[in-house]
Amino acid sequence: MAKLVSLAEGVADLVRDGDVVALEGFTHLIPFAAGHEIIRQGRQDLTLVRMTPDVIYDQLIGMGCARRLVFSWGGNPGVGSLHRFRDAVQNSWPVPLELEEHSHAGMANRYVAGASGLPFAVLRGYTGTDLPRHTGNIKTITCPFTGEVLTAVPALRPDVTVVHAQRADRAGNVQMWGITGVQKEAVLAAHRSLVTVEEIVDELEPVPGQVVLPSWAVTAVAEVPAGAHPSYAQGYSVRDNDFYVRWDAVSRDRDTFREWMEQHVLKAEVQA
Amino acid sequence: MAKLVSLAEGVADLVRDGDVVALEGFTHLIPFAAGHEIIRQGRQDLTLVRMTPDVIYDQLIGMGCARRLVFSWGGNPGVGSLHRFRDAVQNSWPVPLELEEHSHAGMANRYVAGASGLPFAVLRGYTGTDLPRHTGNIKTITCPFTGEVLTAVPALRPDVTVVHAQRADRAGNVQMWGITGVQKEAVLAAHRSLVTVEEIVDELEPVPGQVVLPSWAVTAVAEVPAGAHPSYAQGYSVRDNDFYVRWDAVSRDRDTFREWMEQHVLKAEVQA
Amino acid sequence: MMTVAAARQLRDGTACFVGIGLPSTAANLARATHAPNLVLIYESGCLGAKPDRLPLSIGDGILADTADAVVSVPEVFNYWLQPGRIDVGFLGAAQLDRYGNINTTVIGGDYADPKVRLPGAGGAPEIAASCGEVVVVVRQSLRTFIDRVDFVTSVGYGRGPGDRERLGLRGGGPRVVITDLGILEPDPKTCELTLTRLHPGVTVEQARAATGWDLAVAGDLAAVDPPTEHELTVLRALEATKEVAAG
Amino acid sequence: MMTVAAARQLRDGTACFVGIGLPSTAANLARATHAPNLVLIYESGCLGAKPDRLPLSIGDGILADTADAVVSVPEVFNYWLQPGRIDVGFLGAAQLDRYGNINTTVIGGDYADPKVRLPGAGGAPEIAASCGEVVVVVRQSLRTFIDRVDFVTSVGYGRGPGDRERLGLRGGGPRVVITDLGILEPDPKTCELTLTRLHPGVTVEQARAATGWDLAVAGDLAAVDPPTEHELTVLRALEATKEVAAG
Repeated sequence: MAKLVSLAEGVADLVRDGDVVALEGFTHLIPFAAGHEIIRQGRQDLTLVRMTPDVIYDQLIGMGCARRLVFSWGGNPGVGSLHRFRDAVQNSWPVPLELEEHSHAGMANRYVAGASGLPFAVLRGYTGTDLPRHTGNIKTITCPFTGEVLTAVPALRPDVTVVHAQRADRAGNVQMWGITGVQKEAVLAAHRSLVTVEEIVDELEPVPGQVVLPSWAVTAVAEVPAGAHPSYAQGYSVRDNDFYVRWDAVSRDRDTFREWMEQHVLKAEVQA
Repeated sequence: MAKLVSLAEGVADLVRDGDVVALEGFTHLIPFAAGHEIIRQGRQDLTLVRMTPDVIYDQLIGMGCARRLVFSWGGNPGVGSLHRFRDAVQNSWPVPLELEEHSHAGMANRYVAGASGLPFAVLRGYTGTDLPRHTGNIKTITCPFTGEVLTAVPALRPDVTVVHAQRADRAGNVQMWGITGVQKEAVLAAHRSLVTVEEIVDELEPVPGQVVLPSWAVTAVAEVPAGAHPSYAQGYSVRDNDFYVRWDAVSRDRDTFREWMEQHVLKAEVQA
Repeated sequence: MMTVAAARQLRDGTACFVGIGLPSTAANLARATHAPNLVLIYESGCLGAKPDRLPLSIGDGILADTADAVVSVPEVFNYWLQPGRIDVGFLGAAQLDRYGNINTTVIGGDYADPKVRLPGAGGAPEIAASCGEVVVVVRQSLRTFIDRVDFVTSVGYGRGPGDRERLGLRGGGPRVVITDLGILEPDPKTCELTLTRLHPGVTVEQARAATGWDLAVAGDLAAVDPPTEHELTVLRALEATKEVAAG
Repeated sequence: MMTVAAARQLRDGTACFVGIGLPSTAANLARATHAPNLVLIYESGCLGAKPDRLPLSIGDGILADTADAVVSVPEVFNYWLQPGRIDVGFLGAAQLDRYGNINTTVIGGDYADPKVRLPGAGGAPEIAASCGEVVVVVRQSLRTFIDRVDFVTSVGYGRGPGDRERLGLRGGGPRVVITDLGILEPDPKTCELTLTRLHPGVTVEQARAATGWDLAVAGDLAAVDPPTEHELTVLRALEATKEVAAG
């Protein structure tokens, strides 16, 4: 059964230096507050996993939390490049960043294999691209029935997955809806999981399109209202598109970035 | 885009002698009316595919429609054996019935592979059982990353899948909810599909737990109220448990069975 | 008695993969008595079902209505059973051997031309492979307790110690077999099913007479506690809901 | 002009895999003009989205709210894209070669130490592999239209005829490349991108000057019809909704 914790407790208990950490949320429900708490607690040497590393990973990378990034698309969606990500790759600032690069289909299937207790997943993917040349763990596999050659990718098993959801009940059952991306798979693939939620309620009223993670499949739940800002939580908030545009200027320069993080993240009141 | 048709038209157009036909519905939403129409139209030589062949397949088999059965559990759920199925296997009556036998996990994954456009699926299954000795298409496959040996089963690609759902709209979008089993996978795995629905409505009001099949992924939709009886359609009907119990006596004897089918299926008013 | 004994095997807070019939009754009895937080998982895709009456099939609407989540059948097998998330699996058997291997496929003759064609595997092979442990519930007789099953539908301990590991089966296998005569448990060394408890009024001789192999008997053979008044009352109330629902 | 030309490529009733930015605008323009039954599929899992304003990201709430179905990201790739259910995929490019191979990964240097690190693959490799056909939308310049891309992120026609078949790619590949200068289509024999149309006011020389290889020009080179009044009105109205939504 999931424990109800504060965000600070949850991150302190579940996210450790050197861990393989996945923060998922496909544009919607991105666990920004949890990412900020990881930064505040000074985690280092992380292998960050995420299909679409965007602003939250730009912040984690720029603050030197990550040693390695496993991903399939690293940009500021609708705006352009991630400057801290680029600076880390191109100039090793503030620390070098190793890349392990996949396609979306490959990453999604790697989580599916992890959630399914299988060591690998099979897909039609990557064929003819230069990705297998640079990413070691993309292999071929032959169908034992047809002889057809397909692609295999290994399961992802993060040490800890962090996601944001709309609601949980007091027993720790988690409910999310709208675009739910790869969150269920990412949680089930992980050894431990932390879910931040907009609110904890007495009863989870069923909602069309909902994904429910039963309490016994989640490690800890923390109530963090607006924990997805500047991303959004359908039914609770809208996307702060201006923020994403402003981030471009903030993140372009190392000093401006550090200053912004200092003011808006490091000094921020820690959420209960 | 799915065509709106009558049940008789749908079966006439889409289900052909010699076809591989899957009627799915896991206890809930079993397409009984469509099965009866297949019997009325005298289809023969079918390869019937279904995870849980129950009363509807007992009827199809007893009426001599099937040459082959691909399945994982053949019984009258909550009651006992299927007498027509047993008579066909044990005594080849009315015609011999070949079996291809799997486990639920194997069948479910075979549909998933079919829906995914893959030639096979990988699972932890069958190991140590006598099933691979008698079912040709269960093989082993080695993980290219860990060397672990797992099980592979080939994709299921029925010529036609038939399912029952609660509702469709006039554009042919299909909506079902409650226990939705393997229906989405079975429809997407098939070359053609026929969906019978309790009712056709102007607008599909979203429902918690719904599965929606977009019109463009379905071949034809037929309005058949109570088309799942004696199974049920959540929100429309309850399971006719008495029927399942009575079926045991009806189906035990060949003549009683024939007579019952004559009266209740062959002579039945064909639904518009 | 089998139902009560089976219910007692279920610890509170665990997740239990439930088939219809006795397993479902036992699991709901456990939930109504000592294990209110038992998580019931039905292969129809209902996770955490909390029926207030006995379901009539694994696809009964009451299961979907009361579940924490209803998922697809592929998902219940791939995301929930296969990775070993489910603590206890309940299985029945038409035949059972001394190593807890189970047959629910064919009896007599050969596979292509059997004497009796049974329903087949269903979810059982993977439940037997992947659940943390398995509870088998079966009536004990010379017909069911036989030296070698005609068909291995679901693996217990194979041909003995080490076989599960060799096969790569990650669940623990049968922890207990509950019959109408008593309770059998695998010997920790030999994996052979050993009579460890008898139901009230049953003798070792009766158990031996209903077993098709030389039945091992535990040195500390004990009696199963008779059903308590509370267990019987709750069980009768549950059974009554079934009559009403079947109406 | 690029948006209008791209919109015109979309036939009514087809299913179209849409990324954010120009593809999304073009697809919504098509839906608002000649293709009301165009099915828009976003990789965030929204099938059949019918936004009444331009979405601001592929995960914009308006897409989920108006979709026929919202599915998981693994499902959109495995059940919908991979089996070839999607007719048209829209792709952009940082670099493009004469065979329509696309780079969105790194430019210059080598992979480990690139001059410019781009966002990477996202859904593109499998969109390029599996959609019935691909429409590429890209500004034409010597920087983007180069003889050999620095990194093949998504395969067009490989090194020429027969390569897609050899690789086992089941979709048709790039059917058309729309630029700010005109339209290129693969030669049916050589698979080489050939200039087939120019936007109003653009010359062949301009197109050649913006291409890093010896650009083939179709014998029947024609001009693209200028945007109609209706197309422009609808496009402006769509763009306006974006301003409003962005606040």
